[in-house]
Amino acid sequence: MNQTSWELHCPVAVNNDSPRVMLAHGEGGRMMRKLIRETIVDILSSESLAEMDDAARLPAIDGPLAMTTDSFVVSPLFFPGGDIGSLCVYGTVNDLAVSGAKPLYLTLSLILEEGLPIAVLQEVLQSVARAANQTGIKIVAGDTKVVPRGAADGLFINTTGIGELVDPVPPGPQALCEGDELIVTGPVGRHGIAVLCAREELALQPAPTSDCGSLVAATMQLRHRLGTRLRTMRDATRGGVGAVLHEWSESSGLTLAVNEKDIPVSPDVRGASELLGLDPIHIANEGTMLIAVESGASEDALEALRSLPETQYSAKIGTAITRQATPVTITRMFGRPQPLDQPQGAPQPRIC
Amino acid sequence: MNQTSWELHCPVAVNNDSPRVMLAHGEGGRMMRKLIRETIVDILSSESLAEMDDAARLPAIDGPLAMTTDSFVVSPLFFPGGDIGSLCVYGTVNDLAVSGAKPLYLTLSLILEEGLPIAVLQEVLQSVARAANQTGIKIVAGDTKVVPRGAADGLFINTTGIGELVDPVPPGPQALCEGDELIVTGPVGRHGIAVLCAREELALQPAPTSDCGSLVAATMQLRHRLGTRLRTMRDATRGGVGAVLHEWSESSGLTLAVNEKDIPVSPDVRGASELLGLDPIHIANEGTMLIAVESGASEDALEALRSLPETQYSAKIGTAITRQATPVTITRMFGRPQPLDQPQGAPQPRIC
Amino acid sequence: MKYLDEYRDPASAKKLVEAIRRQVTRPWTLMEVCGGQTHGLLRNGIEAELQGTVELIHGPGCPVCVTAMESIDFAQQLAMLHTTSTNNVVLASFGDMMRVPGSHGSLLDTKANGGNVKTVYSPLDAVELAKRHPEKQVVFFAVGFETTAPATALAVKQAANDGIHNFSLLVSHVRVQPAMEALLQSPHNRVQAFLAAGHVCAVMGYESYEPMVERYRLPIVVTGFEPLDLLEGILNCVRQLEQGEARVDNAYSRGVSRQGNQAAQDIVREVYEVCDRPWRGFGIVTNGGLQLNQDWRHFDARSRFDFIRSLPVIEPAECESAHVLAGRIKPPECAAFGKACTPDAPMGAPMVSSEGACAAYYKWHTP
Amino acid sequence: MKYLDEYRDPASAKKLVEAIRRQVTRPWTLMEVCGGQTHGLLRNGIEAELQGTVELIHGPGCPVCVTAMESIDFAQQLAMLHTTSTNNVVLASFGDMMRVPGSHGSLLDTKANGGNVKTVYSPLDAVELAKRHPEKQVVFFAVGFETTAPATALAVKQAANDGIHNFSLLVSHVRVQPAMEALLQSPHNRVQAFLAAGHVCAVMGYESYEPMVERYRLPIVVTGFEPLDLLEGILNCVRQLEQGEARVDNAYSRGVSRQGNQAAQDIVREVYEVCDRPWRGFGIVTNGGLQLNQDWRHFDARSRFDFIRSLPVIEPAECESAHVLAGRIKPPECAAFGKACTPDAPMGAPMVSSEGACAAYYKWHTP
Amino acid sequence: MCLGIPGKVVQFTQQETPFAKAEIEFDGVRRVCHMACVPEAEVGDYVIVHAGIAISRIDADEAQRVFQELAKLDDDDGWKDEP
Amino acid sequence: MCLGIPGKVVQFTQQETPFAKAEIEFDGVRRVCHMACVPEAEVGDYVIVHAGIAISRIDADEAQRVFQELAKLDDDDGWKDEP
Ligand code: SF4
Ligand code: SF4
Ligand SMILES: [Mg+2]
Ligand SMILES: [Mg+2]
Ligand SMILES: [Mg+2]
Ligand SMILES: [Mg+2]
Ligand SMILES: [Mg+2]
Ligand SMILES: [Mg+2]
Ligand SMILES: [Mg+2]
Ligand SMILES: [Mg+2]
Ligand SMILES: [Mg+2]
Ligand SMILES: [Mg+2]
Repeated sequence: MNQTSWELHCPVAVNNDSPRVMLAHGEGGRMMRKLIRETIVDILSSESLAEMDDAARLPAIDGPLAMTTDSFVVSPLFFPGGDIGSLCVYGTVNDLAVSGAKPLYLTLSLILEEGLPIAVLQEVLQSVARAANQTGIKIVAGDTKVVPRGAADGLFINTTGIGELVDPVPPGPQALCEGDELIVTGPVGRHGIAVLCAREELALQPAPTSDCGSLVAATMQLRHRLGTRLRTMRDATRGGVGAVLHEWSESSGLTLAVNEKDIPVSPDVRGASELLGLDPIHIANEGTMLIAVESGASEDALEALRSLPETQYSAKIGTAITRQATPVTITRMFGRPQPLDQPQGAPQPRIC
Repeated sequence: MNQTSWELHCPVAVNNDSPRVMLAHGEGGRMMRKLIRETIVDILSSESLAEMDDAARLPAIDGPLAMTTDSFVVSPLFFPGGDIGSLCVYGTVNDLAVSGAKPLYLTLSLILEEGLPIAVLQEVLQSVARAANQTGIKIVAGDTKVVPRGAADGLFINTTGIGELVDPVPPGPQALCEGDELIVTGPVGRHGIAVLCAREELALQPAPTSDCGSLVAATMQLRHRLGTRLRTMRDATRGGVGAVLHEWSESSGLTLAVNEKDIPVSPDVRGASELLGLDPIHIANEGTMLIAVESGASEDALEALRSLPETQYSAKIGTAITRQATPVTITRMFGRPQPLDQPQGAPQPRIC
Repeated sequence: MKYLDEYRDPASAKKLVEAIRRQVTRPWTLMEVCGGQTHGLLRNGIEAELQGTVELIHGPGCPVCVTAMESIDFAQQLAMLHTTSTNNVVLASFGDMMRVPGSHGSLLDTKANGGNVKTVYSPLDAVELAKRHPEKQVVFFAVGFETTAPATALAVKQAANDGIHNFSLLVSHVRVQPAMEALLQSPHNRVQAFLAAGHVCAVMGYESYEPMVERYRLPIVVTGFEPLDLLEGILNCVRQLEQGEARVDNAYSRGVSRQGNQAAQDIVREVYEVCDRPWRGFGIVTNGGLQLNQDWRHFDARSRFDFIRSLPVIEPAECESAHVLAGRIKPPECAAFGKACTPDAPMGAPMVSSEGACAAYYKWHTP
Repeated sequence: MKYLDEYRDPASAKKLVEAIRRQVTRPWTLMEVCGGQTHGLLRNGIEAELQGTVELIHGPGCPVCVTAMESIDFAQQLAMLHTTSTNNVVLASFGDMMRVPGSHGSLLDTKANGGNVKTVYSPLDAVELAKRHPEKQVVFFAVGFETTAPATALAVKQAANDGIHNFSLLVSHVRVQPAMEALLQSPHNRVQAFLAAGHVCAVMGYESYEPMVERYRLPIVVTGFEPLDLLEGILNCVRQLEQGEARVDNAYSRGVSRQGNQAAQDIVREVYEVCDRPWRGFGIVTNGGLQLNQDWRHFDARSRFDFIRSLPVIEPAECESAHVLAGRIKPPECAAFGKACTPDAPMGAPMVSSEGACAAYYKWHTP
Repeated sequence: MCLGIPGKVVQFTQQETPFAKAEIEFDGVRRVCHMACVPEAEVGDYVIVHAGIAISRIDADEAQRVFQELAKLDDDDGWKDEP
Repeated sequence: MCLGIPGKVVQFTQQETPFAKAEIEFDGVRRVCHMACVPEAEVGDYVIVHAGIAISRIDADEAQRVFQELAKLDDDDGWKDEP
């Protein structure tokens, strides 16, 4: 009546070709502890992280602090010149550095999309470790969350940093004075163009390269050389140099006047921008800053900056002047200052 | 030949019924500055944020620090008993508090999905502001990113906190001794069950309620009352009380023995867990902690805890004992210690 | 909770254990048919408490464990369809099936690889899902014993009634009794009495066991899943065995009647028909499954998506789950148990399901 | 960059401005037909530099600005289809169209509301997208003047050649010359000479302007988009006007010939045919558009998705863009300009497009 | 695959078969479950719910049986074979 | 809608019409563009690219015209009507 066969074929799980992040990696159990211990802590080799406590315990810091946070959502995760791992370290370290602080401690919080290959995570973390090493910041606490496939775009990272403010702290954009000189520390728009080209599969060759990098050495050089003649510094990230100019104008109540021809643009960014109808002054940078120095100090500043390879193409691009009808002006071919608009929305390739 | 009509109908943009987050809100331009100023800073009313600088400048802190980070990816954003806004404050504040620190400063980093209604963002931020107020932590720096629709699940928040470690700092789980007593500060599994029921649209009535709340007062009471008799504290978040027991066993090299009947479970969690085939001991809490106290100190600890409404149902659930074959044991009906497994993966409703 | 807590009373449980201990003169071998019983016996320490009295071996009654690999492979192909065709299928499943390995990983792996997989608590919830998402094709993965078949049958009836055309079933239901008979026919059989599965019997009754008892001369006692239910059932078996009796008895009479649930059986009969079905570890079990009958075949995902070509099933050959499911060995006797095979990295289905014998041993067995 | 930088030389530009200034005896009114010209004139400060010489008014030549609201509404419905049906449409568009308001917000709003909208650089990239995603229906929003029509025509040819069936076009192409004639016929016409659009002419040539010049007795000079190109064209117009001449001249001879690009015209003719088309702010322009001809109609998204019912277009009535597009007023003369209407919260299309006259004024005009 | 939980019928939300539904209480929570298979169940009864449908009405008298047996075990260590 | 950028033809990646393609250089970057509309273009020529296809080959002689005119403006402020 019942012809069941008794051969022994057994339902064994076959492993996936490449291991991927599963929701279970974020649920506080064995798999999560294994991932943290064997992938994250191992690569970052941080003692505080290894304790896997709720909070890192840090020694006392003398003097006032700077604290900054950024989430990194760059897509694709890897782009010419960098990746989300180096970016998330440099981004926060640079924010501390331009604020006048010595970067000390960093937290690293990962949001992983279910299905992310573990190998990708490892590569990103190796990049984090290298950048942290290079900039001398210590990763002291972390967090790992996994969200269902489709609820994130591969991998998001938040880094939060604290640093010690070192005298003299540059007073900031509200202290800008008429006559102050404006310097950009490298060709503009490289990061934004690199990421846009990588993301939109525009198939440009050679692929434009991001400027993703540390500004710690440059800020130290400048502070050492200029002392109190250094007014303010800002890494010109989202919105590019244009956005920083608008913010500083608002803070200072002055008009900032720049010359288009003085603004350095690399040939790849130039070509890509023309093709896509974009203006590099409004495109993001990730290792390039705008600085303002006291009138007459720009030569010293440029000399200091040009001694470092990462800021060798620094250039003076303009001056702070009495407030005009327009907050930011740009001089193009006729030598006549024209309004520089604020960027609106994401740069999108256009054919008009 | 050409019959073009000349009536004047003009292509005016009609506003959406409810304003939503657009990609442009994350691009560093006017729209982003407006969102930050008029929604975020206004609701959080934080001075440091209002400066919109790269980094907050904070006064010197005496003594050693605690620093902790967490990203919050809860879905849905609003659940009975809380929302992502209160959760992201309590989560980090509690991590500082259980580490023995006085919470001081918080950073708040938002990842917004394109299309998120601004009204939702506002409601979340109001909740952030209330929780920050209640726990006395100051929000000093922030960040806002917008990702394309489908690249995030509405809203993710990272909070990173620093606090001042206050003597005597509880030594931590590696200091656990045989005979130490284990206390849980409220009924277990409430947050996880509340969120699961809300997310999976299980339509349970009344919807189970999260314990999402602050542990600052409870930790202060305990420290005040017990001093050095307090061994360690841990908010039993992902993986629930079960995960903390396993971590502590690993840190201390001891076996932790608990009694099932002593573990408080609320009727809604009980009903939902039976229905879904889950074990509350492995379900997340967000305002409930496990603490270990010196042998004999549990009466004092319970008295201190029961004086606060949020920890009034605290109960002693077990003891640390010499290391056995199994790291964590649970005693069920026959009084015989059995192994308590580590949770694996996300709790999923099951019918087996 | 009423009808739960009182059946977990420690004092009563101890009394029953003592009664069993007093009755037993030989180490009788009892099989609990259902994984839910295994779960109850191990989680509550009953199996340990009965050491030295009866031997409890774990039956094939975990439908998750016995669902054929080919069905899981097909479910995975359905969930991935949206990536290669305009068929935007969502595969809805009980949470239990999510971690069970097919030829190429589990449904959780499929999800991580971009498949549309959604966990539901009830097949009726999957119908609601289809209603809310007319742009999708919702396929419910209908696994389970006779206990579960009424719910899936009701789901297609609901879909038909509501005119929901984007709903279908991938049916892999299995029937317990043919598997029990297969075990008894096996040359390796050690089972001397069955603890029959309470909730299967809630639907099917136990009348149909009576011919089995006649033929094989062994006691069959229907039990529930709470400690007192299980202990009462064991005591009943032991008494029958000691007295040389062989009867079908009902130790779960608050939920089970001899004829079972007529309304539930009617619904199942309206929608399904008996068929042969491959069981994991057993091969094809004659009459071992249910399939949609002719009237309802248009709700069958296999015919709706008949352009999907079944891939060759990859049957690996290390784990001993066939022996475990047939009660010939206990999980710790498998060389891989707790070493190469753990709930985090399961080699076989019984280590995956929370009802699976290997998982139950891994979690709750005191070594 | 070669062929860009030399045409931006400040010294040469100044020389041309001076020459124009020397020529002018009356404030001639010139219309630059194309938004790209408007862009070049304002961004580079030429319009300011020429203050007191000629008056430059801005023509209808922004295809983004003149695309009918109904087309945008249809595009939005396509992008939302996947939420209500099994048609998983991706609407691919040039970045330019993303912020232009339809009856219910822009395509960016549609995206924020869950619509499938993807920006591409080239219609050929949309064909690639369709190739990579056989599970989707890719619809390319084919807007633009004669400049762009060869690219979209080539895209359908490529799709047909590669057997890509999940690709189609939502065609909203417009033709410049009928609009220029419409302007000249208007009772409000103030235009005394046209700067014809260089890249339209690169494809179409300028022979067809000759009858227009005869009929309306006004100079038409083809120009490029770089400062020297524009200034040379203006100087040419002014000279003709001052001398009472009316000729078609070509100030963009490095890229434009009298007959235009025969290969491009052939491709366009192979795929498209002339049709009447509603223009935003103009109403229906006779022969004002292109549509797929009978041989290629099967690539028409409107027939492929013919079950979509067009919603009533909501034509609001505040902004003066009809006057702006027809050159009757300049953007700052609109009461909303820079107040209720800004690029962040545009009331009309010309404030949206980076070529739109209102946006160009808002960004670059020195008040 | 047979997790079945006892719950109390609180009220019917739909009466007509085959899609009758009722609110069932499980300790601190209630959920609407399908009642097609327990047409005899009334408000106040307990039913066993599996995968969202009630598969059995609990017989309150039979539910006492094991305790009666236990009482007998106390008395005489006897065991009645017939329930 | 008529952003057109001059670029230099570097090499053909596909020769056959109508889907001929070539790598075009724009300052620091190159992109493969469709060449169907410029069958006369050769490697080394400049073409105007719009939306991914070349719509015109640049005439190198004509490109000098404006500068010749400018030179004449220097000389005599004259303006030749015929190009
Ligand atoms: S322990 Fe693992 S490998 Fe061994 S029989 Fe069980 S499932 Fe198979
Ligand atoms: S400024 Fe705005 S409202 Fe006025 S015409 Fe232009 S687009 Fe319309
Ligand atoms: Mg920052
Ligand atoms: Mg930053
Ligand atoms: Mg910065
Ligand atoms: Mg954490
Ligand atoms: Mg994704
Ligand atoms: Mg933390
Ligand atoms: Mg935490
Ligand atoms: Mg914690
Ligand atoms: Mg930031
Ligand atoms: Mg989403």
